[in-house]
Amino acid sequence: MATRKISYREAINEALTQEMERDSSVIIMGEDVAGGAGGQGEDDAWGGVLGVTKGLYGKFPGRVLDTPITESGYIGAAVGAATRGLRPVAELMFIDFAGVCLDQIMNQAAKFRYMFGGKAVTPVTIRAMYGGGLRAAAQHSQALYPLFTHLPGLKVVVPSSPYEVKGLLAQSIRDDDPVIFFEHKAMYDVTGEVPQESYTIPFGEANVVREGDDVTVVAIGRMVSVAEEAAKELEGSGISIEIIDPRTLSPLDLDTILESVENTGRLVVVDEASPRCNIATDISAQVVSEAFGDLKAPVKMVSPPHVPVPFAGSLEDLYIPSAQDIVNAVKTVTEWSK
Amino acid sequence: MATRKISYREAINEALTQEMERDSSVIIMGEDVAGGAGGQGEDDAWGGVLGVTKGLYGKFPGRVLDTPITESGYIGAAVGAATRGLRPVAELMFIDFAGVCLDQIMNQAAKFRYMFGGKAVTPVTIRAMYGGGLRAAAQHSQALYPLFTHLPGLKVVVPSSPYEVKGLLAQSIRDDDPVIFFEHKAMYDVTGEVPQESYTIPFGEANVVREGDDVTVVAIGRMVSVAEEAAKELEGSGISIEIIDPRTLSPLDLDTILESVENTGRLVVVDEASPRCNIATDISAQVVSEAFGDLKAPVKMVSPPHVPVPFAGSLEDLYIPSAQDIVNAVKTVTEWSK
Amino acid sequence: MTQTLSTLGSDAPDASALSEAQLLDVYRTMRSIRAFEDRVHEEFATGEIPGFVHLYAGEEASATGVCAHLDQDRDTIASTHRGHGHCIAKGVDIKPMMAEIFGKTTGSCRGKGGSMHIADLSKGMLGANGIVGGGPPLICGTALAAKIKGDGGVGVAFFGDGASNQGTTMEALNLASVWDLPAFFVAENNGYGEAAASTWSVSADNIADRAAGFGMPGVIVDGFDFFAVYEAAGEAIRRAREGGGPSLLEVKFTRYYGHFEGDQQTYRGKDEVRNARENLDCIKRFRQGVTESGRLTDAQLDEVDAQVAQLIEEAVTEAKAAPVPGPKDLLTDVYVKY
Amino acid sequence: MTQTLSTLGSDAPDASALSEAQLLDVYRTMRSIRAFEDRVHEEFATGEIPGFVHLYAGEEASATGVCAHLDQDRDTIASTHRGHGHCIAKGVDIKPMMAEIFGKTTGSCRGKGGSMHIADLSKGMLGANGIVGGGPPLICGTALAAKIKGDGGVGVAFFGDGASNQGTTMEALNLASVWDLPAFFVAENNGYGEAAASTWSVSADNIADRAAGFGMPGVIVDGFDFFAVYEAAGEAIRRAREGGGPSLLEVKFTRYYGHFEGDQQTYRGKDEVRNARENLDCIKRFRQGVTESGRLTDAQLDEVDAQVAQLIEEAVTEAKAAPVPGPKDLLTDVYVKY
Ligand SMILES: Cc1ncc(C[n+]2csc(CCOP(=O)(O)OP(=O)(O)O)c2C)c(N)n1
Ligand SMILES: Cc1ncc(C[n+]2csc(CCOP(=O)(O)OP(=O)(O)O)c2C)c(N)n1
Ligand SMILES: [Mg+2]
Ligand SMILES: [Mg+2]
Repeated sequence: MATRKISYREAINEALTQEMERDSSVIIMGEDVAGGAGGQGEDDAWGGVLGVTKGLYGKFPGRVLDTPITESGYIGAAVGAATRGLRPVAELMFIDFAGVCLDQIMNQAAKFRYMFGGKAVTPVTIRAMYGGGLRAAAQHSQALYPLFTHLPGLKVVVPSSPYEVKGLLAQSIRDDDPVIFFEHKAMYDVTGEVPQESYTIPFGEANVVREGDDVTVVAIGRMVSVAEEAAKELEGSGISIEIIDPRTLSPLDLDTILESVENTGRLVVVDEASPRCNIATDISAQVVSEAFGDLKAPVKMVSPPHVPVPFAGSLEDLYIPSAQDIVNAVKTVTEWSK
Repeated sequence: MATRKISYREAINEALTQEMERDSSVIIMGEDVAGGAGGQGEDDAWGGVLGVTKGLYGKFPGRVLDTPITESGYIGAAVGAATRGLRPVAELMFIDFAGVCLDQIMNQAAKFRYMFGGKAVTPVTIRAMYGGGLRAAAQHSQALYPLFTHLPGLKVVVPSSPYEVKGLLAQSIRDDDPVIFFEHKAMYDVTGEVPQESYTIPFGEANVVREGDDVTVVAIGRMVSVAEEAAKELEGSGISIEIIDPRTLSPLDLDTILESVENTGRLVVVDEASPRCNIATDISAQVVSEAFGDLKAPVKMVSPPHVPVPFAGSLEDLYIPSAQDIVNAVKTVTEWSK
Repeated sequence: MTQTLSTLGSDAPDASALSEAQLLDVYRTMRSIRAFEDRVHEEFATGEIPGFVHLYAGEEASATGVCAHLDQDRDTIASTHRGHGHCIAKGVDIKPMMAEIFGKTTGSCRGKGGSMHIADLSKGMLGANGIVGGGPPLICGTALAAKIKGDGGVGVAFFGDGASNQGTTMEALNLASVWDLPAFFVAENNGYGEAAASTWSVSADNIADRAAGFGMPGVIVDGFDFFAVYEAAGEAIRRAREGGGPSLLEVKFTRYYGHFEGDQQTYRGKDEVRNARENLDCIKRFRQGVTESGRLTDAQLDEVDAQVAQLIEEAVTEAKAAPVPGPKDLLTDVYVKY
Repeated sequence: MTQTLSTLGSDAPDASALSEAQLLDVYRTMRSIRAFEDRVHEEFATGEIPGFVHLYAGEEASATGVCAHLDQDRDTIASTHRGHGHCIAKGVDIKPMMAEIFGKTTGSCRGKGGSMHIADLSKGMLGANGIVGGGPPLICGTALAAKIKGDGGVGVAFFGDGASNQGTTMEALNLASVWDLPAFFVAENNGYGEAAASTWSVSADNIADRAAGFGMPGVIVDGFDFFAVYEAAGEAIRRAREGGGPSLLEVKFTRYYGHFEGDQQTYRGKDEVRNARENLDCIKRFRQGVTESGRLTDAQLDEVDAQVAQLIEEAVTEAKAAPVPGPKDLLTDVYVKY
């Protein structure tokens, strides 16, 4: 497929557009996703708070719905509509706002199929911004995907580039299970090669972003590019790392990680989420349980400290895992001996 | 201290009574904790849905408050009151209901101190029932403490016996940070020796429930007693396990676990929570990171499968980790060789 | 904007136009619900039914009067923890319902849901719900789906007086109004939320008084009077189908049993239930009305009673004899594909 | 129950009784807010202020008119993302506020909170809040604490038109009424929640129309008129202090800047803001009123302007010069003790 350089934001918009074109049951809802309703000014003034859905309102009349500030209301509505034949894509502006609507995700969408004995299908996609870097402070900077990964019945997707975000979003919308889709708020302007045509990236298939022999580095979402920086820095020391992007945290492609660890014997997991019960601990524990014999060194986790995300740039920069943190962890495991 | 046998339920009631006696700033709120307001019948008819707070309403006039069904409202009120000099103990009937009030816990109570630069103190305790075994089905049986352990700013307490529940609840109420206190709903009638006098159990100090040499078994909440059953079964095979009850998941006393693993070289973690990003993975990963050199075998996790909690007893019994599951895991790690 | 029925005028559907067959159907539905609940009450007392069970006896006219206007295909209802009556009135089969309550593979949800989660999407029944206030947002979604598909379908949310204070319910009222949805909100005010009186927990004189704040009509009916419910609901549902937007109906009555099975009900006035059963009962009143007016005979009604009694007897016998779910059922029905 | 001011009768506090010093205080507060916001607007444009910033310019009469009745000790306010005005009106020091917005150690929250989380518990200011609807439940708690302590304190929740549709807000209204709390809810209807018009998102004609459904008085005032706000708020706060329970006040006006800094505001009517600034502005109107009636002179007011201008200038200069937080600040202030 021919590609051209577009931004992460444009890639999302394109996936939404193409899915809405191919399937009339796809609808979009969220705060100001249709531009802001009821004002005296222009239509489609906003496209969600960061402009991601801009232009869709005009293209798909009646299928792009603004909502009041009522996350329980409209996330619940998206879930309900999904049980009745629509494929809603609901934008939960910041994943931090899950605090006011978690029930509809955790106890309704995630559990319908099991509670109802396999007789429900709930193809809802919830898009949300996550992560630090914009000085958005403690209530607008969390990663929180560990909470959703913990909950059976949900699928959790964390795309790491414009290419990934387009293909994974298309798959999320076509997928028949409830999907929580994490977009990193500091990546909307990141550009990359993306095919114009529609494509999907299957769930549960990790991507080996970079091959290497000494250490397996699993990185989530925006951390993939930070790991790539670290890989370059490490070239100087003659250490080659294999970078794996799981793409989806639930389901998780453990096999690809295990295969890599079989080869490298060392694992570092890089996760922007708070350190307790996060994806780094989850993957570490699973790998240790399955492949202890392959490991030549402890598994190290690179995560922020157990504190809320600070506002001041000087602190936030320290908070977010850096390439240097990854380099240090990689060196710890390569230099490790009993 | 002289003890006598009382139930887990009575131990909680006693802790509440004693704390309310010693500190007039302690108040209690929750649905029907005062017995049910406004009816034509008897006062103090209920004491919360399972009778735990029964009798307090009469003893502490004006300090035991029924609430409407409004978890965001009253959990938020408890948090707000805590910032203004009270020590509210709010009963969130089932921890599953966190879905409708998580924001007040996650984004308000947990973050005030950090966001406000250390200038807030929020001594709120949220008591909630967790766990399976009562055929209460998917929306009333979750463990969910991993979600709260993930969140910086919260303390997470999971008592494993009548003695533990009394001392840990007293500490929770006196503690100056927000505490989420997990009571296992299948344990209210479990009895044990409990001192009459008031006492506290400090946070962050794990309890070595049983000493042993071959395998360290860390078990959470009700799983402690299941691990004790397993220990007895294992006696026959000549395997001795050391059982550690962390008591508090946040803060976590990793040192006690590490010391034990240094001795045994083997670790099994037993957790009733869903398996992804749970406490079992968290403790496993931390131990591997810190004490890889001590380990003679993989760390194994005993958790339920990644499915919602089923209703039918035949399924729920399979779902909840059993003594046999622990025995199997212990044997796997003792028999393990590369 | 709150109205009592008499002010509805000539738009109201005419209960006197119900045919003989329709009246018999109505009676069969109400009698089935009563017989079902009375029998579950007995079976629970013998210890054969697991979990939490909430009975609808006394409230039959509400589910029946509302669902009499609904199609199984295009119309969806969301129910509550007290869901058996709504299920039966919406046409869910009684034998699988009973089997579900017993946790058997022949149950509506194959034993995975239980009383609190009986559902049948094929009948437009989106489930009982263990979360108070869980249903109303979902119904905004099913109503939205109907509106977008243009099939004339309506979404109906049943919820209790307790649930009327839950933010999720109030958000749904606002959202339905803002989106101008074909939705209908039925507040079943049975006087209590658990042990708390609705006169205490609802800060307005009537739940229906809140309708004005959401720009929709609010009507109050005597919930012991099938015909009153039938007409008020018919009017609201007709309006919704025709694009006239949502409404709120408050149905006032009393529940005959405890909040859940096992409740001692000491919070209630001594004669509350006896008085209702003797003097207000919806089935007695219906029977008296239709026989006195000569629309149905006692013989016809007795025959229905006998048929219902037999059906319930068979349902229980078959439920008891049915197999419980086995190990492989534990892991199925979580995802469509994982 | 919705009233306009004229119907309040003689109970209302008399704005004409404000002393010269009090009037100057009021003016200083409004002018300080305006100058603060105008300056933050400029500084943001130069790129010196990180994160999300929401300005209160145009709405000064609300914070000022309400807080004029409040004590710093016993009365608590909860604010919103648009919190600078409430902070200043409640007496939070301007220099630390400015420093906080710049993310400096001299900030109110030592740079950890930023614009969205400025708080000063010592002044009874429980924080700006990044979560729409986060504050009202908290205020039920501070009001409860005041009620239990019996100190005559009042809790005041400010929230926007958008927030009025959030379940948390509506739950708080009900809870305050059920508990008969000394609480006051101030709905600041500035016409928009982000880009969505309040005429669209609020399903009633007025937010105050919802008060009746929560059994409390609802009053509407012209938010450009300081004296109108002052009198209506005074009446409600007096009632709350005297045990008369909660009330809801809707303050109607327009915001002068975008939703957040950077907003192009194309959703607004062309002359909306210009018209308000020219013809409705609360500061102009106040100034005109007090000078025309001879209560204050232009010279007095000009002097205040000059003092305020200098204070803001100093605040910015000092904020810019202040140090940013360093590595050891990252890990402090999470818990009182961990
Ligand atoms: C969110 C949530 N809070 C509390 C409960 C516990 N609970 C179950 S039913 C009930 C009472 C509901 O009262 P109402 O809405 O009046 O319905 P009714 O039981 O009277 O039919 C409560 C508090 C729950 N299931 N979910
Ligand atoms: C729970 C939640 N949902 C959405 C947002 C994003 N958001 C921030 S401010 C805002 C608009 C709030 O409108 P309103 O309450 O009218 O206050 P105003 O901005 O007009 O002062 C929105 C949607 C949020 N911060 N929190
Ligand atoms: Mg009720
Ligand atoms: Mg607004």
